Amino acid sequence: MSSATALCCTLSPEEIEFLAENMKIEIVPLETMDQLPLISCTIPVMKPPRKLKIPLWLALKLKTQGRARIVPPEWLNVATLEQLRNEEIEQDAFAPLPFHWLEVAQMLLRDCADDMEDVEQIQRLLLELREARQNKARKGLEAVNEVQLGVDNLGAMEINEIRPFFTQIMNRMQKVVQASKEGE
Amino acid sequence: MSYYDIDSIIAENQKIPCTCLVSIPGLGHEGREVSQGSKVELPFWLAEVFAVNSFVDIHMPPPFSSVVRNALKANPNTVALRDTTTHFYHFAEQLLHVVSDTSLAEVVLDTLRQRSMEIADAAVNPQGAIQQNNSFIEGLDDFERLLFRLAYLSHRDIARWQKQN
Amino acid sequence: MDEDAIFNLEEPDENEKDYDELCRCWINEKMAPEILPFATDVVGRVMERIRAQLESLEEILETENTTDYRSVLIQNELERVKFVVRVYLRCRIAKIDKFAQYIQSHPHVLALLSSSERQYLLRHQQIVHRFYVNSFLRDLPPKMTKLDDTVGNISMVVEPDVDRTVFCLVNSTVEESVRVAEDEYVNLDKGSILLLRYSAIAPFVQQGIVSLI
Amino acid sequence: MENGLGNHSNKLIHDSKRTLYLDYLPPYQTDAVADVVREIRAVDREASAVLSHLTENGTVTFQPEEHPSEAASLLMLHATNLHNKRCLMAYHNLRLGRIRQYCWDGGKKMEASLKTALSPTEREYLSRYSELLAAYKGPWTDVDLTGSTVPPKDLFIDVRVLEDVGEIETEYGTINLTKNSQLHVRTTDVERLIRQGYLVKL
Repeated sequence: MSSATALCCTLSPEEIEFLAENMKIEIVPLETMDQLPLISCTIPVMKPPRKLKIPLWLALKLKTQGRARIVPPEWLNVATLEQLRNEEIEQDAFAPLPFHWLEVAQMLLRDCADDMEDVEQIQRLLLELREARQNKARKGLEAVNEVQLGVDNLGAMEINEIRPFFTQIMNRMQKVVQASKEGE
Repeated sequence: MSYYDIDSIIAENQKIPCTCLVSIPGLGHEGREVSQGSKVELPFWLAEVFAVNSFVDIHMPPPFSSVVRNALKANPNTVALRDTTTHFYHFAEQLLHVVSDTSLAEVVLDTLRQRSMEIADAAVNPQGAIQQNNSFIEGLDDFERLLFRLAYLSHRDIARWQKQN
Repeated sequence: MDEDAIFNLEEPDENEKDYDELCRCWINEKMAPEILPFATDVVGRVMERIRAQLESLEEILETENTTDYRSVLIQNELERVKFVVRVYLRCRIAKIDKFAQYIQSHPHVLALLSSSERQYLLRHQQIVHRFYVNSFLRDLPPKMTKLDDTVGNISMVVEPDVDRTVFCLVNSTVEESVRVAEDEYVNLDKGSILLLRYSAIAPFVQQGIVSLI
Repeated sequence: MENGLGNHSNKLIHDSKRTLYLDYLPPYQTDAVADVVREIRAVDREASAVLSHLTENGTVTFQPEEHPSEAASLLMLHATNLHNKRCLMAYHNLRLGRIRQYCWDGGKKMEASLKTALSPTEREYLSRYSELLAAYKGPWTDVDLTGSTVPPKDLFIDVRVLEDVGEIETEYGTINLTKNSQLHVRTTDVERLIRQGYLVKL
């Protein structure tokens, strides 16, 4: 068996990325384009330099074709990430990053680094955030029980990363507790 | 516990030491009778129905003996669980359905909680873990092996996704 | 350019809502242990639009090349939408196979299936039954040939484990706290993410108050 | 067990445990299945014999409390057969799941193993299930239910043909896939062939 999805009820990173690509993002078109009627939405007439919000997958396609510039989301800059990073280190709770932060950041850094400033610093901060949060998630194992665990602000990819492990453990604990109650 | 689940069936095949409360024809070697008061080892699926009908008394099987429990309480990560049974958690769960033993449930839950952290760490770097801490990895029971595999695969899947981007 | 000129799709239109809903249905279905009601209306509307889009694509391709960028965008989106419909339906078939007997013997669950899913289930059960009979059941003593008896406390009819642990996101706050264990309650506040047993929040999933993630 | 009961079914379960982690199907255990069936019948006959002795051929009612040893024996035989049946069911059920998975997703290794691995009844199941799947897929041609379950990424890709495939029908005409040729094609038209190892993505 080649992946976790085959062994357990979970999603693949590619599926999570797909969901993240549905998110809306702001672009500045560089070319004029007629209205584009799609199944999930209708893209209005594009007229540079009027900004508009479109699904991320479409924005990335237009960007790689040189037909648009992507406006990075308001949290993807050095000042905000630094603040979030500090919060992440100082507090027990997960810092409030958007649900698809990891996927969106990765795709934007891949395809439109030229639309962003301080790319290297951003990458470093993202890495620090990722590591701090991974450690916190691992710490969560100490608190794991058969009933419930709150993980507010954990992102989609991060959830997927710990899902098979945490759910299997909690399921098993639950069954042991249940059996023990029945045996009494 | 599903009727079709292979691991549940294997767990139900685990042996339980029993004392016969009546003589039982056909239970012994080559179908001989086993006399009242004899000790026999029976697979769980039979021991369970026998016990419910008071044909046997069941005793705590070796994986859950006080020796193993004490070792687990002292330091769960040093116990080679697999040497006691390949299905420690499944077996414990099934046993707990028929015997009342809250301390067993506690030991099992604590063991899982503590060993899972070690498993999670090892899965992030399986090569290193196998070199440094091979006896722990070798000593995992089947459920822990699944956990190890799951943690390793989800870690690897994400790493691959990050790389290809 | 002033700020007001930013063209924003503030209000999602019906098509967008349908697509989002379809994605939510897929993930809910994927994560929920039990089979959920078939999203008849949403799937119907999306399929209608797929057909229409395929037709207009054909028209476009009469005058343009397949690799023309506008038609490529249209084709890309078509593949995305088709993918979601496909994995949604397949995820349901996997569950229907797994819990076939349980679904078949519970009319209120059978009613959650689409008519073609029901047809699939019933015909498949005939094939499976025939398979077991021909493989070995016909050689067993007659009293042992049933496919729905109970051994000890384990039934041959596999039921969904509704207590399975799931991750969920709360879309809108629930006023009363929810019982998650004998004497343990949790609050479902908007935006919270929780790991708990599915049965504790199952009704909220169907109402859209909670999403599985 | 000491009396040997259940040993044959254990063999099936161990084969099943192995199958769980393989991406192909091992050969059907014809002999082991026959052994389990034989044991079930023998155990059943024995139980009938014990019972008919105890009831004097059905003329008196069997009182388990008066004959605890015989009651235990009967319970053992009964439990053995339920266990044996469960093993048979689990073994066959697991294999059916694998056959269905093949019908949906294909797989070259799986396909190769099927030629020799299936029992005659499994072969019949495979062909009936394929028909059923085709019937279910019918109304959904627009979304191609056996298409890729990997999220679409690049709609058009470059591929190289590793083994002759010949002409294939696509949504927008036919393409010819001859060994060693390189083509720019729609991903969806060839992904099944890539999975099966006929083509490789460049």
